[in-house]
Amino acid sequence: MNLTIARGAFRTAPPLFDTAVYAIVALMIAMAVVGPMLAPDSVYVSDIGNALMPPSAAHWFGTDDQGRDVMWRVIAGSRATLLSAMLIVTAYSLIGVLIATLATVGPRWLDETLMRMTDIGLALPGLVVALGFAAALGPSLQSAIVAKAITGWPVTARLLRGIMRQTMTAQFVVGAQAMGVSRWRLMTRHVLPNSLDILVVKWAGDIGAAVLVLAGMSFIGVGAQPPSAEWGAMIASAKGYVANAWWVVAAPGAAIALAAVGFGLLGDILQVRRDPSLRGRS
Amino acid sequence: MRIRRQAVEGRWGQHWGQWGRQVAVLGAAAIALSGQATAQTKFDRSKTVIFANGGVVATLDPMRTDYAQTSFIASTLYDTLVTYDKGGKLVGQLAETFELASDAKSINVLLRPGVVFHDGSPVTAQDVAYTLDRLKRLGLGIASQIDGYDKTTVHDARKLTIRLARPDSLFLGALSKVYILEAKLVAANVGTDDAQGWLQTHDAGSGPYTFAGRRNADIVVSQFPGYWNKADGRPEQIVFRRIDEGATQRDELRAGNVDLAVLGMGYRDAALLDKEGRVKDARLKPELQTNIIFNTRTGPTADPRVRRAIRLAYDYQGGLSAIRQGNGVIASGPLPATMSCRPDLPAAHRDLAEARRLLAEAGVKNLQITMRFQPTVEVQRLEATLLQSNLAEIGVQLKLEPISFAAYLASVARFDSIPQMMLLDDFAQFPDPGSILLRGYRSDAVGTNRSGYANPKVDALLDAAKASSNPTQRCDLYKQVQTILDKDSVIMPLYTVGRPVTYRPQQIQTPEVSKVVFPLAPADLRLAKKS
Amino acid sequence: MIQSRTEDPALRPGAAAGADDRPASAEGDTLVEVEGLTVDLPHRQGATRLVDGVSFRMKRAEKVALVGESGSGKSVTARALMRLNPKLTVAGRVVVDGIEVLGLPERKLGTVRGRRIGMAFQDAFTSLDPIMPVGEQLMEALVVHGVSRREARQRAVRLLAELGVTNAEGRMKAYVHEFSGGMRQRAVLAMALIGEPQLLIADEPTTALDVRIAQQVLDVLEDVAERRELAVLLITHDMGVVASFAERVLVMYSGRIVEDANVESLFARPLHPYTEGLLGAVPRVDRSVERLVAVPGVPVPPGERPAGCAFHPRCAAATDVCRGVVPPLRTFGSRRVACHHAEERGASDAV
Amino acid sequence: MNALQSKWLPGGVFVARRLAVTALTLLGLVTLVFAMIKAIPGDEAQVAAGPEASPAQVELVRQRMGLDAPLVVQYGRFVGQVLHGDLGTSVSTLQPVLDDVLKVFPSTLELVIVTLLLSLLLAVPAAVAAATWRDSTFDRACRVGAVAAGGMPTFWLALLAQYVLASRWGLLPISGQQSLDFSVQVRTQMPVVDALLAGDLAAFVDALRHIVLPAFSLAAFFAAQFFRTLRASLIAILESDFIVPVRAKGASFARIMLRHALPNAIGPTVTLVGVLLGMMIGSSVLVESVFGRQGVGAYLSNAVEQKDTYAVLGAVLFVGAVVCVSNVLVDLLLLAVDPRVRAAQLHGSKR
Repeated sequence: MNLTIARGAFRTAPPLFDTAVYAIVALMIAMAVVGPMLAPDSVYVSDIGNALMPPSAAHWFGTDDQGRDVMWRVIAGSRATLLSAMLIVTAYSLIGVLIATLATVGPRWLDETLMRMTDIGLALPGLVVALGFAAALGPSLQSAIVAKAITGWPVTARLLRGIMRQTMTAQFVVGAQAMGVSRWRLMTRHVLPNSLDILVVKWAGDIGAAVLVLAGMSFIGVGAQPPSAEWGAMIASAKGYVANAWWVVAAPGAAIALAAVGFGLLGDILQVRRDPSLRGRS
Repeated sequence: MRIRRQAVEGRWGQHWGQWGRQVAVLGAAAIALSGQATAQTKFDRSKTVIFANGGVVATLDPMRTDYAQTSFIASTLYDTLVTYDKGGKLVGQLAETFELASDAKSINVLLRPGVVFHDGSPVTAQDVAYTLDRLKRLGLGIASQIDGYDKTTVHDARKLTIRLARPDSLFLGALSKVYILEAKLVAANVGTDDAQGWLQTHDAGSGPYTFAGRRNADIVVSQFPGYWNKADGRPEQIVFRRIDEGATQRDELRAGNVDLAVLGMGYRDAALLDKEGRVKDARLKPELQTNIIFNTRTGPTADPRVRRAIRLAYDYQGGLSAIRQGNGVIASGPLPATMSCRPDLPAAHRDLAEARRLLAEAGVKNLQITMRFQPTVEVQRLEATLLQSNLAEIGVQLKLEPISFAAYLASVARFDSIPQMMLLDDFAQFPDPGSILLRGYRSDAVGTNRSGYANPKVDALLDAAKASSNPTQRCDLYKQVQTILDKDSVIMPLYTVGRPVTYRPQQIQTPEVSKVVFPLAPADLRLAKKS
Repeated sequence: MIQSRTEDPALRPGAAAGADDRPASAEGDTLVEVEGLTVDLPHRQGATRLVDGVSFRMKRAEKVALVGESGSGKSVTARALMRLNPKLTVAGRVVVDGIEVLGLPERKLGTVRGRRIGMAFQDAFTSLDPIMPVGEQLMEALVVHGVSRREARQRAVRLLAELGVTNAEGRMKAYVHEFSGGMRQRAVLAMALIGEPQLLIADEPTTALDVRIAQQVLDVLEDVAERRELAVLLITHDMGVVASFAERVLVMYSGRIVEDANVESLFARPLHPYTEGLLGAVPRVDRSVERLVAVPGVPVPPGERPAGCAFHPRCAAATDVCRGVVPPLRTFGSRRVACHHAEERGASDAV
Repeated sequence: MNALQSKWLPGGVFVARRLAVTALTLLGLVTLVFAMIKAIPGDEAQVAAGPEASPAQVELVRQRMGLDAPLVVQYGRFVGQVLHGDLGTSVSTLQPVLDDVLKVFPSTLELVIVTLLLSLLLAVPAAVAAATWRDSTFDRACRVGAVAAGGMPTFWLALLAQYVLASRWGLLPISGQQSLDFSVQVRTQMPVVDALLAGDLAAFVDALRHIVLPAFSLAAFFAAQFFRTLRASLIAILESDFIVPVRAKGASFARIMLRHALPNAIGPTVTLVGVLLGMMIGSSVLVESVFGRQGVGAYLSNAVEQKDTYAVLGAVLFVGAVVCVSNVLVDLLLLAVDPRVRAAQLHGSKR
């Protein structure tokens, strides 16, 4: 019974819903690519005079505690946030695939040791590694990315190993083995392709989660540092103003939520596309 | 979001910067109930003061008053021989009379009669000797302030002489930081760690309050009836409650669950609360100055002209009014404006043209410098970013590099690893100019001379001051030192800043600054007069 | 054409299904009466008709086989008797032992399901709950109708033994993956029979089994049906099973009944070309057959039912009228057949 | 070996093997973290001696704390101590780390347990209802809600909840774990549990009111994950082949859901609890800081900042132990639920 973390796609997913999700994801990616170029440099320059101005015609989402336009900062920060999230997920997915492949194809003792390593990875609180890196290399976005990548791979490794072992024993693979196909060729020709498309689905879904984790890390001060406009750092530096300047907290929070929802649902849609029988179930 | 346990470090008390965005929370490891009966006394809320503060109390051992949380509570449980009054003058507390010998190598003390510890036994010269010897043995925490101590000769129950290894005019002032323990009680519980474990959760003091144990996660001290220095309006209980988030402190103050909040509240929150009216900001004026320390030995900042140029770039007025909400004055010289013996030096000002000229004269183009700061301190984050954009205007690219407390300590332990620039909130342990100058700028003071500054002329002046028992002569020497430091731009003082302390006027009178316990001594709090 | 029935006096509240106090049958010996049964599968672009106006009767203790290729709607028709097709819209009139099933509110269906009709499914392995002991699932069929657990356990063990399950008491606690193919099928049969229904619907009970075990199960089925005077509606596509078990045969094609006759006359003289084709595909013991002739073409998916007689594209004797008009089901003596050329094929002298 | 022994022996062997593996995992964990902490720049002795200490004083402290020994010796000594239950002494509080951690860890554990219960309480009924009335407005609303809750950063939700529900409307306490008017004898360092043990109802209610907001902010994300997984498995099970036979027995939908669908569908969700628990403990530090609660997260983050090696290792050991033990419990639960897994795991067939 492999663990398929299915997400909530709508049963007879009206095309409208699918396009909405694609729109959100496209908007996010566009912001990440183009955003920082469009954003004026004033986004990084503190203009103390008009700090914490409420949303107005000039500043649609108001200004933050250093007088910088919140909307443009969200747009400028999108690259830092989304790119790092994608980097994290890609990194730990690759590590996960490598470990899972070795565990499946390799001899029994290799499988056993790798699985013990995965247990350690799962038990290791991501927070500690992030804090350790922050204290070692000084808190920065890079150290947060590396820390999260190191604590992210076990889940993927375990999930993929389960699926790979299952496909290895699936009828058609046993058949191929019967014809004398080597385990390694089997892996590359049959098992890996099947697992890879599961990986792509999980990759999309995980980006949403990675954005959340990155924001959490910045919140406790081990993620991006000033004057970076990374969304988590924005909330962290604005959390004192929930009462009197709600927009400084609301804007990045909404951006994070939108990214998490967008990519999360993209994962679901890809999942349903991959395995139509899941339509409406996930 | 983490309240880091801030050490009340004197010379470069940067941790004292207000806590703001990132406040490191120390887990409540500190005070174990360990069988001690909780004070189940029913509360009379009207006679109780609830003191909210960030960070957790690691220990009650008065030796560790180098940590703010310990310093707040220990100052209510213990007394010192001498202390500083509101005007910054040294007065006796347990000591009735005290006098520094002419060679500044010994101090004669006569104890005040009729003073008792919390268990009723009298305070004797033997207790003072035991306390000082224990500090020397352990060499931890506040011991660094009295590293010149040799031994104590006890003449009788009330007369004693403290002898120093070498002349040190600063020692008398440093005694204001040494809380006296009850020798008999501590010796009985010495255990293997010189009673550090026992003192963590017990009090052996003679102070105005006794330790009444923990109530849930908070620490309670209740009034000591037998205290020698009677004063009316003292609250019956003070409850020390840990709240790390400034926003949470603000909400609890508004809701009346807390009577005053000291660390954790940002300048902006305090100013807004004050405007609202129900909760006021006491705007205390401690000996606190925001400085940027240059590395005067290596790298581009070794050139005084570069240092001077950088000093001329910062938007002092903008920073003070917008970031510190105007709570302070622009700096004029290395020492905070509230201290004595200060020469009149020009206030820091901005002059971009002069700055660019100096850079050109120093032959420096598109200079890149790294400045370290404490991410856990919100105002420092804002000031660092402001300086970054100011320096960009004169073609200097400032790279901001956050650093953790432990890493910073390690980097200043050796001259070669001192950062190019470091943004700090400097705090004087006690109001004697020597407490900053002697330890901070003597060329051989490794570990405390954070700029690596070496100037034989300054060394000579400082040695003379340290050995002189004549206050006016010392003052003149200190003034000469400050003039040289300012001309040489060893550090870049920004402003002498106040400390926001928000309180409920309905419950307590306006808190006043303390010269010894930063920024205020809970024992000085008085209940509001019920009309 | 659902007749809305007010509370029918014959309906007895779900009294305990004791064997003796079996309610007197309402209309003589007719147990099941189906008229104009129509079942549609709704989807976004409208609905597909799976069963198109089926009508037939079953007498008590009668053994009827319902045959047809897969997709002919035989299983859907059978399930309609117990309203077991949640996602489909069902119309027409279905009366079981005097109870009008289609109009019954969901709550009252308990009086039919498990008590008057029991159903055994094709693949025993997937039709049993994998994580609940088989005995528990057997008892559930009774507990649901108010029988005490103790009595349910005894009857379950007795029934398992009766159906030939060795060490029945021990097997009660076992799980479905611990049962062999034959034993599983017996368990599914037991589950259908434990409520002592009057009609057993067996949905292709032998298809998933190899021949030897299939014959064993059929023998067991025959004994039980005999002993309990049980009416059986056997759904199959295997004419061999029909020959050895059924008394009467209903042949379905693309959602319609095309022929209804007793088994001897059907095998002797199949009137409908499709039935003839089906019989042609079966090796015969009673005569030598040079070549087995499979029915040409492919079964018609429900969505693309041709006009007129649905079988005409595959029917050698098809004429214009077959292609245009849907042949009604006409009665010739005790037989019924839905073919325009029935008379030419000897229907007139049927008995 | 009598029946009882033979029944439990495989289970016992399984648990023993799993606990041995857990011990190995924890040892690996401690080694990894020890190496990491030692790699961090900064000098522990300096921190212990205090920032103003002279180099001589720092050296004195270094010797006393044995920090001058080579790393391998320090590590060996540490592992030796751990086996005797001594987690070393904290640099900042000079107390044994075990006592410090035992003071802060229980309140995080309590928060995590309450959060787990709250998220399951929210997720399970909603998933059952959503699977029952599939594609109803309720189902769609739940799914949109789950997607939104799953997307919201925990600390952001905590800040908003605290501001709106506690500060502005005053419905719930703003921060802390127990209001001052109550003081209960501390037995487990868990405010709610202590109040219960002391039998002081008012204090118990007060402690509960203090835990509602933090638990709610933390639970939202996890409830969303549990809801989606459970709903998907429920729908998959409801469409599987053994459900129709149960309906054929006349079982009501409620019985089908509770006795058949849920037990079969709960597997993946239980596994998810094991996987997400580590993350739940991790993100509890965010909530604890906003609501000013004691917790191991805060203790950990400060210990790392202070480079208090043994405090970090002690806290990590506790968190790691809880995650590993909970994974063993999850596996045991899966064994209990699914006989097929039991058969594979216990009787040593190739895993």
